[in-house]
Amino acid sequence: MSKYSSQEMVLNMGPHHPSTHGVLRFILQTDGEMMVKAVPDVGFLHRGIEKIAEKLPWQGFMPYTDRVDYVASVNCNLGYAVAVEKLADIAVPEKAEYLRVIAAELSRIGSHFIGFGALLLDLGAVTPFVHALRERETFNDLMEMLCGARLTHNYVRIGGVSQDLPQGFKTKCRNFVDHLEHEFIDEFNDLISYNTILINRLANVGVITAEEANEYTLTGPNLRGSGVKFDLRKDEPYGIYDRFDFDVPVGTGKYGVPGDCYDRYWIRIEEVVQSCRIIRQALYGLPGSGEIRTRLAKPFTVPAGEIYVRTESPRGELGYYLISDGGKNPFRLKIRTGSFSSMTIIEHLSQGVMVADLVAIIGSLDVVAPEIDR
Amino acid sequence: MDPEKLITILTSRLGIAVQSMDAMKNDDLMIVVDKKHLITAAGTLKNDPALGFSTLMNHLGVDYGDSMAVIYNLYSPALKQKVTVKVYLDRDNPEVPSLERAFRGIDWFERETYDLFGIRFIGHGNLKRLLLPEDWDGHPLRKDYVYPALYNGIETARIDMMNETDEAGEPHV
Amino acid sequence: MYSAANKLYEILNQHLGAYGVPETVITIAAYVVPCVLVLGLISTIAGMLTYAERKISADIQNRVGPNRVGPFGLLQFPVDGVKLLFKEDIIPDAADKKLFKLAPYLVFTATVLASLVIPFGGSFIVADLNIGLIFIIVVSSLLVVGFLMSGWASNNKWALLGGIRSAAQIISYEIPTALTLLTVVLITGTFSLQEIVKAQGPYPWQWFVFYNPFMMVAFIIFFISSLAEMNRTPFDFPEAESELVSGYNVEYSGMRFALFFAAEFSNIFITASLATAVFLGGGNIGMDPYSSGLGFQLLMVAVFFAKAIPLCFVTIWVRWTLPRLRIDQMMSMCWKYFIPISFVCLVLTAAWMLAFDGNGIFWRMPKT
Amino acid sequence: MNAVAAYFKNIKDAVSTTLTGMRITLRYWVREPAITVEYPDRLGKGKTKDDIVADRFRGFLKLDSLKCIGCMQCMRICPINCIRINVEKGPVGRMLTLFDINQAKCMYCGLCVEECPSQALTFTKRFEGACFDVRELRIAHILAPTPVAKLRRDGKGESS
Repeated sequence: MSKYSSQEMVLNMGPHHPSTHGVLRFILQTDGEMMVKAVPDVGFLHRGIEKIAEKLPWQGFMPYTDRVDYVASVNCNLGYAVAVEKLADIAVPEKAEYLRVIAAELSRIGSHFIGFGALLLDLGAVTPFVHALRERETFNDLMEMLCGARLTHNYVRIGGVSQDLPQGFKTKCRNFVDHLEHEFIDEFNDLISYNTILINRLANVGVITAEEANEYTLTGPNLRGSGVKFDLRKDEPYGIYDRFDFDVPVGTGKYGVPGDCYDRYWIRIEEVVQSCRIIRQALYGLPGSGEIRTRLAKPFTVPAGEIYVRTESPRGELGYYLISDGGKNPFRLKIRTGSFSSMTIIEHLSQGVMVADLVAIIGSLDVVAPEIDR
Repeated sequence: MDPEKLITILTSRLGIAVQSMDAMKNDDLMIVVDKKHLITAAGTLKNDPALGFSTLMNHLGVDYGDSMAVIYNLYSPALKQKVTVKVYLDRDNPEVPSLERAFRGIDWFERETYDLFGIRFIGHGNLKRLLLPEDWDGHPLRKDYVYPALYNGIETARIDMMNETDEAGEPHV
Repeated sequence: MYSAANKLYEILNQHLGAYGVPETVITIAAYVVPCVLVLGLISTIAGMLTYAERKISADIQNRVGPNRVGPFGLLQFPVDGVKLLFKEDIIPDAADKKLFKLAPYLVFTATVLASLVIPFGGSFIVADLNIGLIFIIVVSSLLVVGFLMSGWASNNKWALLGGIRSAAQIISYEIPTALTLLTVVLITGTFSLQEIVKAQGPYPWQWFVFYNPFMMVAFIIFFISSLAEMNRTPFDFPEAESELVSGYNVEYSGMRFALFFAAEFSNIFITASLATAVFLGGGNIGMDPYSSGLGFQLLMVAVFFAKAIPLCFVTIWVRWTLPRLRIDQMMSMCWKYFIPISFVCLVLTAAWMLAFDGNGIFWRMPKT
Repeated sequence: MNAVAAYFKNIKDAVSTTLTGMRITLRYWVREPAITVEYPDRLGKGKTKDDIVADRFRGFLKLDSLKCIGCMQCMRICPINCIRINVEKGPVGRMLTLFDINQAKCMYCGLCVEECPSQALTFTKRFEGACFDVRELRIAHILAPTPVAKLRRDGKGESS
C-alpha cells in the first residue's frame, strides 16, 4: 500500500485560451505534461445560420455566408453562389467569373496568412505572425478597394459579383502578387520556415496518414498534407478553374514523415505561391468589358430540387446542400465546412502527445471556430 | 463514368435496398435507400471494388414537414463520382442506424443531426448534443420548432430597438 | 574585500563619528544606503528594458510601439508601474494565501540579491565577496523556490504546470551556467568578481572571451543557458502564453504581478552584467578601480554599461526572432549539448593552461 | 560515426538558421519603417479620416430624401430588418413619413444600396459609431413628411 497515489489531471483549455483560435474548448486529460486525451467541446459560436437561412430570401442570405468563415469570406460567398446558380440554372457572365477567381484566390492567400501565422504565434514566434499580418493588410486594402469592406466582404452575388474592378486595382494587385511570390515568401521561409527550432516543433508531430485523413473526412490542405493529391479546383473544377495552370502541392514529409504538422504548414505556404500564379493568369485573361452580373427575376425564386455543391475553401471542402421547395427562401440549407471535420480528428491525434504538441496540432489543422459551429 | 452504367451497377449491387434512383442537377445520383438496409447498402457502397464510395463528404438531416430524412453525400475517388443517399424516416419516431462503423468521421455529423433534428442514431457510441447546451429544449431545425422564451430562467429574446417605444408610445429616434 | 560599503563607512565615520553618532548606526547606514541605491538602479533599468523590449519588438514588426506618454513614449514604464500599483490586488479564493503573497517578493529578492556582488565599474560594488560567483549561482537558484511557490499557491493547474516547468528548467540550466563560469575561475583562481574584472584588460583581446577558442564557446553557452535561466524565448516555458496561458503568474495581478515582471527584466540586466564582468572585461579601463579619481571611476561605469546594455538588446532581439522549443527538446538540448560541450570547454581550457603556462592567445598570466 | 556527424550537423543547422533569422529581424529593426496608421490623430501629412478608407468604403448609410421613391425594396432585402420606412397617402400624393436606419444593427452588407432603383440610398465613408446611448445610432433620415420622388427613365429619382 503506497501512501501516495498518482492520478490523471483534467485540464480545461478554453473557451478563451490564447491558442484555441476563437471560442473553442478542449477538455484535456493529462499525466503531467503528457496528454492522455483531448476532447473538443464546440458550440460556443453556434449562431444557427442554417435556421436563419430558412427565413431569408435567397440573395439575403449572402451576407451570412461571410460569417461562416470570416477569415476567407469570399470563398464562402462563392460556394453559396455556385450552389444556387447550379440549382436555378443561372449563367454567370465571363467577366464575373474572372473577378470571382481573383477575389477568391486573394482571399485564400489572406486566409493562409492567418492560418500559418497563427500556428507560428502558438509556437511562440510572434514576429513572423506580425509579418504575415502585414501582408494580409495589403489584401485587406485590395478588398476594401474592390468591395468596400475589409473583413466581411460580401462580394459575390448570385449570378455574378457586386462590383467591377476599381481604378488602379490591377496594378496594385499585380504588385502584391509579385511581392509575395518573389520577395515575401522567400524572406519568410528564411526567417522561420527553415528554422531548426520550428522544424523540431512541427516535424513528426501529429502525423495523419492518408487512410486516416480519408476516414476522418479531412479535406483541403489537411488532406493534401497527408500526401493525397486532391483539390476540388483541379478534380472537380467549378467556375472557370479549369482554365488556369497551377500545381497542387502535396505533403512529402519534407523534414519528417508525410502528414505531420510541418507538411500541413508547408502546404499552406506553397498554396500561397500557387494562388499568386492563378491571380496573375486571371488578371491577364480578364475581359476588358462586359456584364458582371446576370439580372435575376423579381421576386427571385429557385425551382424545387436538391443539390450538393462543394468548392475548395482555404480550410477544405466547403459544401452547400440546398433544398428548395420553389419558394423565395431556402427550404433547408446545410453548410459542410472543412474545420468541422478537421476537429473530429483531434481526439484521435491528441493521444500521447505533449500539451505543447496539441497546440501545434490545433494550429496546423487551421480550424476557425465559427466555421465549426456555424 | 457513364451515369447509365453506374445506375446499372448500383441497381445490381444494392438490390432491394434501393427504393428509387434519380439524377440530380449536377450529374449526381440520388439514391433513396430503405432504412432497414442502410447499413448493408453503405457497406456495399464503401467496400465494393467496382464502386469505392469511401469518402463521406457530408451528412445532414432534413425535416420535410410530413416526414424526416437523413442524407449522406458520398464520393468515390476512383470513379470521380458523387452519390447522395437518402433515407426517409418516420417523423414521430425518427430513428436510423448509425454509420459509425463504416465511416469513422461521421461521428460529429450524426451528433449534429441529433442535436438539431432529434434524429436518434442507433448504435452511436456518444450521442450527445454537439452544438447546443446539453439542457436545451427541443431541436431547432425542425419545422415546428418554437423558440423558447426562457432558457434556465433567462429571457432569450433581445430588445429590438426598432420596435421599442418610450413612455409616450413614440419610437426612440 | 574592499567595496563601496567600506568606502562609505570610512567617509561616514570621518564626518559623523565626530558628532558622536554611534558606530553601529554608521555601519548599518554604510550597508543600507548602497543596497537601496542598487535596488533603485536595478528597478529603473528593468523599467527601461520593458520600454526597450516594446520599442525593439515594434521596430522588428514594422510597428510604432509606445509613443504617447512623454517624448517617444519614454514615460511609458513609470506610467505602467503606477497603473499596476493602483490595480486591484486579486487573490484567488482557493489559493494558499500566505505563500501566494510571499512568492513575488521571494522572486524579486532573489534577483536583487544577485545584483549586490556585480561590479558596476570602479568602486561601485556593494559587497565584493570573495565567493561572489558562487553567491550569484546560489542566489539565482532561489528563483526556483519563488516560481514553484507561486505555481503551487495559485491553486491553478496551468500555474502549477508553469511552476514545475520552471523548476525543471532552471535546475538543469544551472549546470552549464556554473560550468562555463568555472572556466574563468580556472584562469583567475578567484571567485571574486572584482578580481576577475581586474585580471582582464581594457582591450578586447585582453578579455576572457578571447582567452582561447573554447572560452568563446563557453561564453555562447553561458549566454544561451542564462536565457533559459531567466525564462526568455526560446525557453519561456514557465510562461508560454500560448500553451500555459501565462504559467506561474497567471493568477497574479496588480503590484504582485509587477514584481514578477520587474524580476524578469532585472534578471536580463543582471545576466548581461555578469557576462560583461566575467567574459567581457567589465568596466576595466586599465586603472585601479579604487584609487583612481571620481572621473575615471565614472568612465569605468560608462564602459561597463556600454557593454552590458547591448547584451540586453541581444536578449530582446533573440526573443523576437525565434519560436519556443518544446519542454523535452529543451531538456535534451541541455543534457545532450550544453553540459557535454561546457565540460569539454572546461577540460580543454585546463589542458590549454597546462600547455601554455596559463597564458591565453593574447592574455598573459601575471607573474606572482 | 553517423551519430557524431548528425550531432555536429544539428549544432551547425541550429546556429546557421538562427543567425539567418536574426539577420532578417535585424534588418527590420534597423532599416524598415513602421507602416502603422496612427489613427485617429496622426494620420499622416494632410490626411483626413476620409482618406484612410477606400472610395467604395461601406460606412454609415445616407438617404437623399429628394430621390427616394418610397419603393421599400431596401427594407425588403435587408437581411436583419434594420430599415424601417413608412409611406402614407397625403393630400398631394404619397408622402414619406418615416425612414429610419438602425446603424447599430446594420451589418453593412450593401444589399440595400444595390437594390435602390433611384440611387437615393448610398454609403458614406463615416465609420465611427461610438456613442453613449445605442439609441443614438437609430438615425432618422426623414424629419418631416416628404413627398416621394418619381423614378426617371435614366434611373435617377427626381423630386416631384
